[in-house]
Amino acid sequence: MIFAVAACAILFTMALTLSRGILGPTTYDRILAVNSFGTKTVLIIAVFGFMTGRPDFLDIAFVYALINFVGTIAVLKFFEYGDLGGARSPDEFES
Amino acid sequence: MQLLTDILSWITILTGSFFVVTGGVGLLRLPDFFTRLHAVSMPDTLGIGLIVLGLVLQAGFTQTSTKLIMIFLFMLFTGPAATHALAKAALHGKLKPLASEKKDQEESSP
Amino acid sequence: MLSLLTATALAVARLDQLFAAVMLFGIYSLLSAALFVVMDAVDVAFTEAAVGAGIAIILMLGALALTSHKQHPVPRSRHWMALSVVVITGAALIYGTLDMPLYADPNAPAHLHVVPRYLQQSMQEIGIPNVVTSVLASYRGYDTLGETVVIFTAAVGVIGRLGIVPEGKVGPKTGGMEHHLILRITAKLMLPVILVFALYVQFHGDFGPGGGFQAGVIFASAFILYGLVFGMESVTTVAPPVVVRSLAAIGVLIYAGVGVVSLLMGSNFLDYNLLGHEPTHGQHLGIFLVEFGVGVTVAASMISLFYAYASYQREK
Amino acid sequence: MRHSISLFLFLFAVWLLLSGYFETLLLVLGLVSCAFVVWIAKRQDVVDHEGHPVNLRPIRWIQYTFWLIGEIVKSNIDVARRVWHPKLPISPTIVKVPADADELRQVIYANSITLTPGTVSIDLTDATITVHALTREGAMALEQGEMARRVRGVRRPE
Repeated sequence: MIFAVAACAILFTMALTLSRGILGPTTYDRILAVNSFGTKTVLIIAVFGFMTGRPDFLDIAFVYALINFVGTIAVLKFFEYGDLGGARSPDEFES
Repeated sequence: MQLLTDILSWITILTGSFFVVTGGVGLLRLPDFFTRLHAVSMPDTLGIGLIVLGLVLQAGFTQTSTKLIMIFLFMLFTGPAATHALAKAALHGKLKPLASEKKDQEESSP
Repeated sequence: MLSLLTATALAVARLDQLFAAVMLFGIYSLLSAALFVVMDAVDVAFTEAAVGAGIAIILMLGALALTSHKQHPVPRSRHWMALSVVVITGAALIYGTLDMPLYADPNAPAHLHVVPRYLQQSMQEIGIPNVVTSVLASYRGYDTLGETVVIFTAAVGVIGRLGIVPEGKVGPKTGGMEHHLILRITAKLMLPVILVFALYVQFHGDFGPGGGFQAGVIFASAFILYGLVFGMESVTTVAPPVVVRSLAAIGVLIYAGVGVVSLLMGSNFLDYNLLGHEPTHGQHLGIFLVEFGVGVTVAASMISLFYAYASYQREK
Repeated sequence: MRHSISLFLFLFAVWLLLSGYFETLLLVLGLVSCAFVVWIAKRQDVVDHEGHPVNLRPIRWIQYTFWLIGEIVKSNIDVARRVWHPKLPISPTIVKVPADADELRQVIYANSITLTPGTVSIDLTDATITVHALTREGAMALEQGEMARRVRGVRRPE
């Protein structure tokens, strides 16, 4: 019961975050939205795990937390330098 | 005892959910990117913290709780790092913050 | 949740700025993984989490770095062509599903024959609590071998297209982000934990969700993080591209080798019963080795894909 | 060497917490995995006082954690109030605060600032942290230096 309430609250927030991701306006806003969306996914997976009584889910939540971090860094690096390895001038990427 | 932990976890999870939702609302309402950063740090700290605390209370002292706490700690370490990196990138990407550089420190502090 | 998924898909299709589309694709991926969790397909969600949300985004960004950032406007007529193709395919798929049993229909063939066998007998035949793992690695051993080879081939293909990174020369400017103090220290703290977690997933595939595929991706993501933060030069020193490429091949060889050994010992290809003193023991050993092979291949393939994308120099 | 051993013990503890199975096979695998990871970490050159801090002061650290939790709760409530307030009473301000010379302390300080809602550290160069605060009051509270003073006590000097 309490898990359902929490899940609904998180889902609602996911919708809010998603609209920020779609609206933008800048790319940084989108990255921020994706990052915080990832956080919420971790939470909702944990809560769902409890709802269905299978705490195995926590491993997945952990993977999420991890991937979320690596992904955000990759995106940022890409955005700052223009590709994943090299350091190119960032001015090509005004959006 | 069972009732007590149930009530406690209800309270914590509900408060946590409240902060998560507030974070979402803030993400939409606040006017520019840098202020939105603040909205995100709310669910990232208290929101997750309280919900995890509530879940831990439900699970009791088991392996599940230790895993939950580990996830929480992991996010507590990586979250600010990611936020900071994002803010720094935005600052260097010539995104103008909607804020006054605080040079009038002397006149405003008395 | 499904409606959120649809909204994201629509938004992805509408955006012409590819970078933003990639970001939204990330959200899409996270959502579908959450959906898998809700539908109780834990292992699928695990894979989607690791592959879809993380690696796919990174690889797409890598591809994006090589191409242009704006979608070229397409002439109107081609819209209609594309639309008709999509509609026809969709119609064909829906027509196909009409023949399929209803969702969760207990009389469906899969539920009548295959599932009971897997669910009821896998415990005594194979002796592993996680059914998905035993299905994947034992009953469907051939399919999984095929998938592993596919990943290997994909890596080979991309490397063939982008060119092999020459030894000791990974591009003129392959800077890291060491100057970024917070990132550097956080990465230093987290890297060993990530690696241990990857190995934990690798070796606990028998008990919980997880296994070679997921572990490989997590392991690779640790190296990708290292490469991102400390620069290509450091990561290629730690894991030289040649070594990584040969590891990818070695992983496939381990998998196939297990099959050959079981063949030589007088049973079928990839039938592990004879590997140990008793069938369950043999199954255990076989699955363990096979999963290990999968993990090695996936991790090595992912890392070499990352190398290929990250060090490819765009022609000026 | 001290760092390697402590890292190994730490990783093995993580493994045990994650695994929860205490069979010989899995324990051996765990030991092998941890050793392997330590080897990789050595190669990656992440095993040093930054990557694996061994010289923290545990008691001060715990004190600091509790103090930080209190601050986080207070500022959470404050920011939540402002977000729901119909007029959105915010006054975004940027301040520069000095940090300690020690790099690890700088990171702890900057992360604590980010963790506290209402203040985000947006740049860290030359031991100076640029902070974006949601309100003028938040920025001023940070300039009082209470947090900086507490961070200083957390870690023994090299």
